[in-house]
Amino acid sequence: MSKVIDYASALPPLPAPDYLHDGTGLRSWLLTVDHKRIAVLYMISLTFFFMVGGIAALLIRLQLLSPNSTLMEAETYNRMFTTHGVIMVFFFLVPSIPAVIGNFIVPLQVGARDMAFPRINLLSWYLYVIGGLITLYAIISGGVDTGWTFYTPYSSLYANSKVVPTVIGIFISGFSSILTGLNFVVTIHTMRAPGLTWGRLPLMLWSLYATSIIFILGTPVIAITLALVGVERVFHLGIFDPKMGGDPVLFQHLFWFYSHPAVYIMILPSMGVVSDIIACFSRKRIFGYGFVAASSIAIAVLSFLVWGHHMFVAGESVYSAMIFSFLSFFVAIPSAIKVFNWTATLYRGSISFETPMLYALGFIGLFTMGGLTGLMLATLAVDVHVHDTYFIIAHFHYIMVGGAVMGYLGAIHYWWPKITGKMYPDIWGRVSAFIIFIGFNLTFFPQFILGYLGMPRRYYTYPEEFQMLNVFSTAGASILGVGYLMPLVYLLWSLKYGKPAGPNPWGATTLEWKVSSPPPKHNFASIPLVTEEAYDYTKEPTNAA
Amino acid sequence: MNTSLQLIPDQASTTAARTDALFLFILAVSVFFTLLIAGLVIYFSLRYRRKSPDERPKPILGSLKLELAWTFLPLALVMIMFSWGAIIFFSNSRPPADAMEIYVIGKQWMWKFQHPEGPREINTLHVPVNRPVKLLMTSEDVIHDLFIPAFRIKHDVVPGRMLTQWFTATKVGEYHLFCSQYCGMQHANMNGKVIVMEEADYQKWLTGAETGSSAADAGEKLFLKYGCALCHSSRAPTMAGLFASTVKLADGSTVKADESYLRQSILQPRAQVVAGYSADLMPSFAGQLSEEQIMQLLAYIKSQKEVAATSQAANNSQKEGDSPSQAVSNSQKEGDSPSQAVSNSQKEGDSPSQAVSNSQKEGASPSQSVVKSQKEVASPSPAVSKSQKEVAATSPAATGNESP
Amino acid sequence: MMNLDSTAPRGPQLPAASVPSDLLTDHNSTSVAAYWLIFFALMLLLGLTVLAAHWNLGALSLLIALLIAGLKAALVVWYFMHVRFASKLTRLFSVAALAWLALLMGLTFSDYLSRGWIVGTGK
Amino acid sequence: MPHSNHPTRNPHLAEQFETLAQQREAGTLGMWIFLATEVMFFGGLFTAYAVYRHRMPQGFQLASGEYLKETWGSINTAVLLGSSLSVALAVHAAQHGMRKLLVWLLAITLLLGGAFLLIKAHEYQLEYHEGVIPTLRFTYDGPHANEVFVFMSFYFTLTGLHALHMLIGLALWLVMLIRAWRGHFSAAYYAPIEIMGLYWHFVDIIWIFLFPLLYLVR
Ligand code: HEA
Ligand code: HEA
Ligand code: HEC
Ligand code: CUA
Ligand SMILES: [Cu+2]
Repeated sequence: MSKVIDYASALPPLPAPDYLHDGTGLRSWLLTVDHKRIAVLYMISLTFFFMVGGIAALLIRLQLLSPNSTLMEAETYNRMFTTHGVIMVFFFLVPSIPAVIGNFIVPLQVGARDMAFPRINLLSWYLYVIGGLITLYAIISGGVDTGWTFYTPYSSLYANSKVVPTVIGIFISGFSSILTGLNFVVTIHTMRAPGLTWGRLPLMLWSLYATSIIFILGTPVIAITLALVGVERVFHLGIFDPKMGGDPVLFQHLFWFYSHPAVYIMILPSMGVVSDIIACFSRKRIFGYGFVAASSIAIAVLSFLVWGHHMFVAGESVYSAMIFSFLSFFVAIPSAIKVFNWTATLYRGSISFETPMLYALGFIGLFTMGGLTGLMLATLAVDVHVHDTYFIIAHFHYIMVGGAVMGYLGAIHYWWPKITGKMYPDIWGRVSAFIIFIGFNLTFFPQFILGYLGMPRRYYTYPEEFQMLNVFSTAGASILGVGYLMPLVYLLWSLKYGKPAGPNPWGATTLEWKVSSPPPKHNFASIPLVTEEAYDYTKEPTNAA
Repeated sequence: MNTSLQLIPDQASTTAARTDALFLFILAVSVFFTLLIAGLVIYFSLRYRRKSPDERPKPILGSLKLELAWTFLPLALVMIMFSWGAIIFFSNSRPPADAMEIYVIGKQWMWKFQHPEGPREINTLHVPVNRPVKLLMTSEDVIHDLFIPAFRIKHDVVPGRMLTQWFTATKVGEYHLFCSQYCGMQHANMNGKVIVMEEADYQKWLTGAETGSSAADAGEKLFLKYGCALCHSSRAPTMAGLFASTVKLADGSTVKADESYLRQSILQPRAQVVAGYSADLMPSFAGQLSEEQIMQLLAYIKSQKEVAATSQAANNSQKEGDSPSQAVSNSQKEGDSPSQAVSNSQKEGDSPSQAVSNSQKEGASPSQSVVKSQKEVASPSPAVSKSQKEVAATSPAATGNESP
Repeated sequence: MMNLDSTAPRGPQLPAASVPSDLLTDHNSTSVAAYWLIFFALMLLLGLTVLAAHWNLGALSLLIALLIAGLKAALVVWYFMHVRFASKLTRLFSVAALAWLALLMGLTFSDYLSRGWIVGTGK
Repeated sequence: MPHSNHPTRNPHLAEQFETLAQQREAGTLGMWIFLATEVMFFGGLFTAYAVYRHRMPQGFQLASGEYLKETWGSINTAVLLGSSLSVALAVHAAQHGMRKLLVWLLAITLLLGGAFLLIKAHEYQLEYHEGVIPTLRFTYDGPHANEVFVFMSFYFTLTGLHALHMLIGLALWLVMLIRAWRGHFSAAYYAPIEIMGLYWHFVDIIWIFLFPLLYLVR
């Protein structure tokens, strides 16, 4: 056991430079193994991919402005929503919070100097970027038109587009997910600071742990499944080819075995963020901490039991459909538990409304709506009607954009002072949160009605009676676009002009706020000793700055 | 269909109202919880907003009672949703025995309907009101999905399988019909309408509807176009009386000339060579003919024989299920060059069958009785009788798709 | 949950030895002879599985083949991979994957095995 | 870097860890988690295989009986089990700091692994001549031709993926061999050997299942 030098008790200023200034130049970034720098690399690349996906979304909405729009041909439109779905899911939302925020704060919150495997961490960023570039290449050099779901035999035999490079890209980025999950699990298990028992873990870590379980056990299945599609296209294995006696529905089983749990990959981290933010801005311990923590694990496990609810009318057997419907309702319960506990946390709190809190509150409302419409989809007879209509589109955008993206933005705003050491202008944050909320609802609420009226998804042209609602939706999307651009502007602005944040601008209790902002290279000069329960807000705020 | 803003689509089938009732129930529960949560969040936010920067509220650890309440109350509610939904779904999964049967083929990018009485339609489906209608659906290429919003029904149409859905229309009118499973370029245009008619009008329509040229006629054209006739009038065996006969092969064995044999003869001529003929004269047509064209050629070849053999034909094709079709090289070729440009747009005259057979156990499937009943209705007028024969001869192949 | 965790709480000044010893795979005492023994058992099972395959058992043969393979795998995992000395956590992960695979297969087969139960619908 | 230059700090201890035990535990746990992902990776294929075996029993039986070389398969299983033994012994040798023995055992492992791949290649070659390699050379058109085709597809996908894992394993063993040769390992530090061993045994286990599932379909 080496002797620990306690820099924290040494005289200020700290001798160690913060991680942003410890080495400059491209090399020091591209070859870094510091989890914080890797997080920043992720943040930049994810923002880029979000832009690409968002521009595709805007083009989709523009096309749908009128029923017989000539903006895009059928082929172009099909490539557009595939690009949108693939980029948003695999290259933005799945990695979003884990890779950016998780990479940044997991070691800080467990009280460690880095991840358990820093080099693997860097490798996972490279895998992500390589996968993303290959997919971008596919999109630019001809595009993919299978939808993000790659259903066979269309994708394996009929599609006349760049399916193979796309699946290779997703395959590679899948390993990035796996390695990130692996790193989190090992780090959380073996590197917690002394005294930081499971019962004291911030809820963010619980949900990242749950997310990692899905990364580890689900991602390999999508990898092999998409690999099979690629191999089938190139070598023709016959596995998904009905002419060879193959069963195209098998693909759907394998696809959703990952892709349903994947939707919880997208939402669980946001739930963790919301838990941390709500506790911080109401200065209260999360109500029912144990239940909120356990429900994360419950969601992760149950999420693997329900994938067949995407296939109720796909030709799976009636009995199987009933089993999957039944199980689907159980996964709603832990989500409900979380929502109720967050609400109860506000009770008798001391609530303030800085930007992160606005996102967290917005999350609660929109996630609830998205989740409750999920119940309608899990109900067999209703799903028969709304399957593959805009009702589905509305359901998942409510959860993924209204929920997960809100959570991501909330997290960015919450940890921005820690990551950069600078404060952004809070008023602009509030305004943009408000605009996003309005734009979002205007975009996606009409789609519930459209869907129930029967407008199928993936249509570049549609019957005229659906136009009015589509116009609302497109109008909303423009507002939403503006809302998303604003943070980009004022956050970048704050890098240069923002006020120094100090170690703990929000008066939060988790460990990352106990080091300076931005944190020094190896986080803690000496490994901290944790003696407090989680979210102990009874003490005086600690931000001296 | 009205163009003003509607919130709920027409209710034009027996299940529509039932589905909507369930939907409204869940909607009510959802609205309640949304308002409850939103209301509480807003109320607490106002009531407990921070009044001074050094407020330190007392921590509340939790409450087991509350936790149990908001675990089990929602659980009870969702169990109601599940049971209600499952009941409707289950009863909708079982078509009434007396349902009228219509064959549906989805292909990129059109719907083809084949009425039992003969008429074929494309992208438009005429049905009588108040009579249960069962759709027997298969696809020629990729997965499609037949969706009729006004009836609240929808089901995927999967190649290689014969799947069903049914409805009883309750309101005369015209309704949308959509393909709602993404199926390639013109997915958005793979739609049409359902026309629900009074029974009498429907009967009138049936007799008046044009039945189009038959598959056999189309097959004859192909037989000429692809040069089959060149050889098969001199250097190669004749087609007359070939179907259902027993063929002697070069290796001394014999084989029954059923559909899969014919199919293989076209796609892999070297697999089974007719005794007395050159083994490598006939080229393989694998990859050159679409499934549909092969079907038409088969229909043509089958038609080259005495009408008396029709009933035997039906039996024969029934047996087809016993020997799984062996189109290896065919689909292999197709796989090498994935292309969706199989746009052979025969607008009419093709038969609904698509021999994608797996092992159908004889007699185990209801399709046989379907065939029989179709034959029984036969020949009210000479105009339709031709196509009826064809339905009788080909539909078993179409119904024999479902793998166990 | 808490007892799954092997290291925390770990005091900063605690010596390494305070880590529960069953974590450390080098505290095992598998002898060279034992490894050989396992190897021979594995070879025996290999012979057995080939033998069983030639013995016409119909549907049972798959079950027997899988049972023998499972036994072989268990021997490798338990002795060669030292799971018998491993922490509870490691054991948990070594079975978790199997449990998940069972989920994948089980629920997939809930579809395939019940297809066609409703006669005449193809579903 | 507050620690790396500290005189008492073990050179094998990475900066982020406090103790060697912690580091080692993290490594082992990491490898087990990785193996769990591998189980699911192959698991997707095994599931597909199971579905098709259920749908096409005759074709699978026929293809397995006719075209897979049971004898070579058995020999290969034995070879691979042998390499597992040599790895187990190598880990044992490493634990006890027996450098020479370790080098020898790793060499044997490499040999056995190489032999496995050679035999596999030989089988592939035979199958090529028999014309049962889907798409590349498939001439079989007897009964159940489609099903034989699909079975052979599974056979090549599964064994191919397994062979790929073997190749990766052998490359890593080579690195270990060189490191062992240079005396990088000692009774106090041999975690890489141990962790590689886990990987190798896992690849062996996959084969233990592949063998009856592919070669012995009855
Ligand atoms: C982050 C993403 C995310 C999340 C978290 C969810 C969550 C849920 N989803 Fe969703 N879903 C998607 C993303 C997501 N979904 C996507 C992308 C698709 C379409 C894929 C495609 O086809 O392209 C989809 C499709 C989809 C379908 C298939 C529809 C179809 O194609 O026909 C179904 C069916 O059951 C479903 C159900 C559910 C359920 C029951 C939940 C539950 O987990 C929701 C639980 C939450 C709540 C219930 C709200 C909170 C609770 C309360 C406020 C208390 C009151 C509660 C009760 C009364 C129970 N989803
Ligand atoms: C993770 C998730 C995610 C996110 C964040 C979004 C975000 C959005 N989505 Fe998307 N969506 C999906 C996941 C997501 N979507 C998926 C999985 C599908 C299914 C695909 C399929 O069927 O296969 C889908 C499908 C889908 C459809 C249905 C297409 C169809 O079926 O035909 C529509 C239609 O309105 C839509 C709209 C939108 C809109 C308006 C947004 C908005 O929220 C986007 C807002 C963002 C911006 C507007 C970008 C802001 C940036 C700029 C404006 C930058 C401009 C900058 C420069 C020029 C430098 N989405
Ligand atoms: C170049 C000559 C040639 C052409 C062109 C040709 N065939 Fe043939 N066909 C033969 C010969 C020779 C045989 C008999 C040997 C054999 O079975 O391969 C045969 C056999 C057949 C048989 C099996 C007949 C039996 O008695 O069992 C069928 C069916 C058939 N052909 C259909 C077709 C069709 C349909 C086409 C066009 C799409 C076609 N052939 C084009 C030469 C030809
Ligand atoms: Cu056919 Cu969509
Ligand atoms: Cu789902």
